[in-house]
Amino acid sequence: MDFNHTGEQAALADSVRRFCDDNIDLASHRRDGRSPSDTRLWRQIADLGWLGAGLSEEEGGFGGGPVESAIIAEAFGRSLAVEPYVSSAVLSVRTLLASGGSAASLIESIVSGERTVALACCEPEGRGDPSHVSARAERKGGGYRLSGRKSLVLGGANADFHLVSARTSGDVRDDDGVTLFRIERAHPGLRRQDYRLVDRRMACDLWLDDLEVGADAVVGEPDQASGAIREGVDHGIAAICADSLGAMDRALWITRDYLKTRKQFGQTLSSFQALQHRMADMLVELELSRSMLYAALAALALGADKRSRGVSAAKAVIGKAGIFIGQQAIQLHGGIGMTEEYAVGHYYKRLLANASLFGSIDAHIERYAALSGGEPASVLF
Amino acid sequence: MDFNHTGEQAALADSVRRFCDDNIDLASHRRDGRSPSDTRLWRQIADLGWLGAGLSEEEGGFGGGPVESAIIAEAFGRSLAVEPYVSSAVLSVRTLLASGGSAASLIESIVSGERTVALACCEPEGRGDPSHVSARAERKGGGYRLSGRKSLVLGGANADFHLVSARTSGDVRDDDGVTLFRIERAHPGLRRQDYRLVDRRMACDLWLDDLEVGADAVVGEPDQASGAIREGVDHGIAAICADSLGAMDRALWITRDYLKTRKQFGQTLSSFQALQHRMADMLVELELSRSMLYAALAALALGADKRSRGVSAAKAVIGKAGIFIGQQAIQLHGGIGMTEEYAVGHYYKRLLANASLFGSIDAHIERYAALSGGEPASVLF
Amino acid sequence: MDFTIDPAIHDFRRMVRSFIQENLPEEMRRRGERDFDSKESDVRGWMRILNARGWATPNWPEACGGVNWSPLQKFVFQQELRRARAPVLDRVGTDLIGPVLCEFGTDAQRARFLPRIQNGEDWWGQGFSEPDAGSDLASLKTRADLVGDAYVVNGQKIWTTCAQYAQWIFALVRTDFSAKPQKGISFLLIDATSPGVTRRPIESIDGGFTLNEVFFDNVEVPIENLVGEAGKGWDYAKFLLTHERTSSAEAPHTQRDIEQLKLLASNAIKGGRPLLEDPVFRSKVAALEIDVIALEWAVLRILHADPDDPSLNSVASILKMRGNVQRQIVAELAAEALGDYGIAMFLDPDDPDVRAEDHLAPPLEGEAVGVSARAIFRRATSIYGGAAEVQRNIIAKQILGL
Amino acid sequence: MDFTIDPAIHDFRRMVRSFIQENLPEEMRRRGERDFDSKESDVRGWMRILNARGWATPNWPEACGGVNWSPLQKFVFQQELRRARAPVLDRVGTDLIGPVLCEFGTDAQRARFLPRIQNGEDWWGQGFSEPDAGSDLASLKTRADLVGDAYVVNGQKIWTTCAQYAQWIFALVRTDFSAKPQKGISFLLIDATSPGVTRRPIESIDGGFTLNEVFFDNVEVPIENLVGEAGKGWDYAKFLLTHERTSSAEAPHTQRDIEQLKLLASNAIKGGRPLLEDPVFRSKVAALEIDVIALEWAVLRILHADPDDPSLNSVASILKMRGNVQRQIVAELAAEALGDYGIAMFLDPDDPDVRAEDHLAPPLEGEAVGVSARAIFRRATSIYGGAAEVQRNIIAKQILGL
Repeated sequence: MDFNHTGEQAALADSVRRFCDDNIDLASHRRDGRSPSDTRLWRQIADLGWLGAGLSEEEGGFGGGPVESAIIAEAFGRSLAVEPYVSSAVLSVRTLLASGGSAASLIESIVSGERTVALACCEPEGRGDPSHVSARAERKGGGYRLSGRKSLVLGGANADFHLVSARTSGDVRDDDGVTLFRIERAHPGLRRQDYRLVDRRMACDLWLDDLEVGADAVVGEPDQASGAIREGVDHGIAAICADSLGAMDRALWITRDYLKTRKQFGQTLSSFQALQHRMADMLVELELSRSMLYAALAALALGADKRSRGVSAAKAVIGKAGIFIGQQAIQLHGGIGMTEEYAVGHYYKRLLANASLFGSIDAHIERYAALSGGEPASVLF
Repeated sequence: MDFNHTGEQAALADSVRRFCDDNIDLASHRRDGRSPSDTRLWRQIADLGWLGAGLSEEEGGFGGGPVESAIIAEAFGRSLAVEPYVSSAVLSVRTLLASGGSAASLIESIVSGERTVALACCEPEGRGDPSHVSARAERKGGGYRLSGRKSLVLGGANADFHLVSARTSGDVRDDDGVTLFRIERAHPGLRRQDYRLVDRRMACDLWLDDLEVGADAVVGEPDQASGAIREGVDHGIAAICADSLGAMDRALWITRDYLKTRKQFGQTLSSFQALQHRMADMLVELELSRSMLYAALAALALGADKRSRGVSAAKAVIGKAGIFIGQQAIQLHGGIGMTEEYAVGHYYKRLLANASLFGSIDAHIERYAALSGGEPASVLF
Repeated sequence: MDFTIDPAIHDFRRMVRSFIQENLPEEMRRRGERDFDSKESDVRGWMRILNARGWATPNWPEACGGVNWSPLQKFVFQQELRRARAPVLDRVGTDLIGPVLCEFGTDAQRARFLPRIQNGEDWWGQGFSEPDAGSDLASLKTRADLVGDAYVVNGQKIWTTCAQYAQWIFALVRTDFSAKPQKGISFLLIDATSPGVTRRPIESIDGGFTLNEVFFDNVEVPIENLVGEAGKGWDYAKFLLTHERTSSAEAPHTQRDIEQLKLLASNAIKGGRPLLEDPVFRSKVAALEIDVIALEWAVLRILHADPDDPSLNSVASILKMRGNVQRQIVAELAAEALGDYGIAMFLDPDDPDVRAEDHLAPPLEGEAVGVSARAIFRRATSIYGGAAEVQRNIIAKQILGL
Repeated sequence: MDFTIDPAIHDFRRMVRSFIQENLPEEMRRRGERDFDSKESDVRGWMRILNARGWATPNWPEACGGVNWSPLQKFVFQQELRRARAPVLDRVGTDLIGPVLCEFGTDAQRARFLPRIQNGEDWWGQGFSEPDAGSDLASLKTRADLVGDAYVVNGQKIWTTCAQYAQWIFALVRTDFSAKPQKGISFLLIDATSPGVTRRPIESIDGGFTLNEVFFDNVEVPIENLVGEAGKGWDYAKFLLTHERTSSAEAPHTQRDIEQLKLLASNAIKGGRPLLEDPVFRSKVAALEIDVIALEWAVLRILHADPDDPSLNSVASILKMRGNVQRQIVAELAAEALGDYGIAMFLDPDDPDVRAEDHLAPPLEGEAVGVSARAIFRRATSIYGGAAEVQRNIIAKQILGL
């Protein structure tokens, strides 16, 4: 166990952060709200090797793992980048890796940045839980006919293709019977409605209007995709937590700096003890969140249930902390914090969106409780 | 609707408060922990007419109602009185009144202070909810044989007799089938274990060891006691809320005074903004609690469901506020607040006990939700 | 003390309710469901309708056009307006400047301005805050120099709600730089269309444009538009801020929001059941409902108290603080109830300031449409009108004597 | 960064666990279940047993009798002690004065005192706080005047935990009244049985007597009992306070309390089902569990950091603040789990200071016995060792630079 960056990790953290400082600002983020995946930026990100930085060499990457993904996601969160790193390079890639078989062949084009992909695993009634699958895929000829609807496909508005979960057998919440399909953006019968999240990242809903695909569209084993999706989403959630950590860290220090300069009632705001204590509470939340992220990264290496427990714990703690820090950052700024021109409100919205993605705080507390049972309240056992 | 005391109410509030100031202090409360119903004091309280002050003349009292009961309970809470006013003169008397029939004849001796009575309506698995009745009363000859256990009988350690709920038919949580029995303190087969609550008020558990009573022990109608008990307990809860209000008000102002005198780091504590703001938050809780008490008193006059809704709302709001104020009162005092010799910790314990009596905060939120359904979030409709 | 609720109040409620049902245009009601700020033309139109019935400003003194209702009736009237999702009236006119003019205005000012407020003809903007004077109004810098029989105003105001629609702005301005900070301030009524007035809407993080900057560049204001005496503006401002002591609690508004929340949570499905039946979510909703009842009765206490009791001023801080928190929570729970769509952005299609290319909406309709934007904008409630921290200062000082 | 949990830690845990199982006397374990402070004789006896195995003070530097364990091993050792409900060691000796003497004591002091701490022979009391110097230690008044080769100590200390059982007390005393407040303070080791030392247990609101007042009336302390240099007591005290940076989080203790909470909530019945299956209660328990995991990893972060990194000192405040809150919540939830009996008082039958007539117990046994008293006493955790407000000051100043 080692809590310090290796030399490579430090260099990665440094270069991603510098890249974001140089290339991403609030204005570009606003301007690009409509097409978040700026092709030039995305090309650069891929060329720098970051899309494969979170994968080992056997996995098709450059010798890293979840720690490296977290480093990148944190830097992107810190700079409010809207590039689809988490959706394409973590959520989707990790789902593909866990699917085994031919799925690996898709990874190369994603890691190279040639293609982007989005994981369409949620439905409105699932409320962020991908194990709720009511979209259906019926055998038709040698292939399948898909019908149903997927919601909040992160990065889906600009993805070249989608990984869509649909039920080939079983009931809505059965573990067995879920199959993953690769569907191209322009596939006939795939209807898309693009929208923005509150923080200007793009998402979409998909309607599968009796869409027909061949058997080669199946990713991994038919009927057996649940475990792979769960694993991919757990990795994705850990990356989202890292993204939140970057955002809350930055929101906190922006606020600190503001308090030190802004005057009211003839004093700088930083001299008011009530505000100092609020900031201290924010810092406690931040540090506990960072610790929790590390626990989640440790849990990713454990068996499925322990992994999901650790990830849900992190999603809940960091979700709650992020909303608290974001709200207090606005409050401590006063009116300026509510304006679109100023950064701090955008951090709040990023944190709000992250807290809700793939299940609310309460939903993850509930999942944690369901998985923990008589287990000790520790990741170490 | 009138939020000001009438002349009589003001006089009552004033005289109860003066009486408590003159007769009750922390030392007496400690000394009397073992026998809270000091006979001399209780005699005086009865002679002053306060045991009937909360009843109309038709009800056997002196022209008052729940407002007058609340005035007395608030003053008792403010002075940490351990006298069994709420248990005997509100909980029990209101249950008797609601029971109708011959029950009224018992009220005279209670109002005169000649006898004290305790309502034994709770059981361990009911967790404060009197609608859980598993103790059984079986017909035997012309009378009944009772078996089972009752828990946390407030004022039960010193009561001359008990009103005990037992099931004459039906299942544990059925509304029908509950009968109320009057059982004398020394009745054969009635076993008692006395104990103190955290705040030194006395309570007891009762075991009904195949205890036999005649048919004349039945209070009100056989099988039909649920409604009366519920009504009595709702009145009792409102009085407990008033008791809490007195306690939290006093705890807050003691703390305010302490902050104004105590120095640390060369300044009086009252000059620290973080402590000022904490006290402001306490005051907000206090004022909302007082408002909520009035809402509950208004609700007592409404139909059963609306009454219980309003009372549960008050129990939840005031329970939570009381614990917050009590805890912060200790915290703002520092070490001295944790000592038995100092008053503020006793207020916390009083508030803690009150918050739990007849159901936890969450239990009352749950009852409120169950009763509210599609109703508006207002007592006024 | 007597907390009996007079049953006649139910008749009053029914009367108000049926008036609204019969007179509120369906279009307005539908827009009212969506949680965006009410459309300007709807507010003006609805005020006209209410005014025709004599109900535009029931809280004003009767001599100024108020209604002789009991405090409870006035509260129930507000509840019914909110329940019906009627357009939210121009509060700056009805709750802020109106009462000030009733109390301190000249007969001429009252005759000129009050009827036009009641009839929705004049909207007002409030010019208190400045870039360097947010909660700290005593340090404001906008100046008004008396030149002949007119003040010449120079400076900048900020956070002026709906200034873009206003015909008039009332502003605190510094008329005497030699006096103590709070003594040299005067209260002016400024024609928003005067030369030299520039209004710039500020985009807020919910994508809306209700907030504004207002710049004054040598704006001439005739001396008859001074309220009361020069140098006493601070007193009038305090009167104004405390006069809204119960309305800032917004209890009826939160009660209406809870109804909507329960509707959304009944329609949302979680694990095959309505979300409202999920014990944890239901418990959060009920805890909020309960808290709002406490606030409702806190408001009733104040409404029934002697309005001249000075101790009530600081009580306004209590109501505002708690009311703000409740409004934030109810909006956040509504967003949570929407699940995935609680973090999807939907901008107000009726807001003329929203850029057309920004309208890119998730698949939502009806009640759910404005929910996420509202949840975000509500963060402002604990900032505007005196931030929560300032309210705590007031409570600590004025009530607790700390 | 590498968060892989070395599987060898599981073997270590098993080894520790079986040692405890085989060596913890059943009587001690049973008393440990009850949540009262560990009985003095149990603590001494258990320290002797651990000391025989060489495990009495694993956190000390090896040269002083520590154990060459990894940070993770030390943490797991604490977890296992708590899980097994072993007596809670005399923290004042092992975590506070021990490390100070290792670092700043003379060889003679180390040789004289450390082995007796390890073997449970000497208990220590901490004499820092005074009636007028709670969180504000710089204003302490107890004085020590050097007369010949002894200090003569006069003054009063308060909140001294378990002073009634202590053989020794270490105290901050003022030796120089001319220096700046923090400069004139020295750190003395005082024989608690010396003439002139009076100890008075203070009853706390849980009915326990762990806190004490200690009075010094012309107490002679030989000069060889001065730690380090005169006038540097403040530095040693700071070292001491920050040295407990991870232990004050008490994560292993809270983890054990959660296990007990879940046991109690499984046995409690609500509506015919175990309370632990009630969604609202379960959610509160799970939220706490999760929060403790975050704290556990915050502790691991610090344990793995360079111990000389000065930035870690202020991090101790973070761990303490959150740890205190968790300890309070877990105790309150346990009381809530008991239902009616969560507000019934049960006093420690083994506490010799409790008056016999006060033992009047509700019908409880086993795990449930000490729960209500513990919930009440835990309010002190956010006061002692530097109140939460002082911790926030430290964080604001030292980490945030405010």
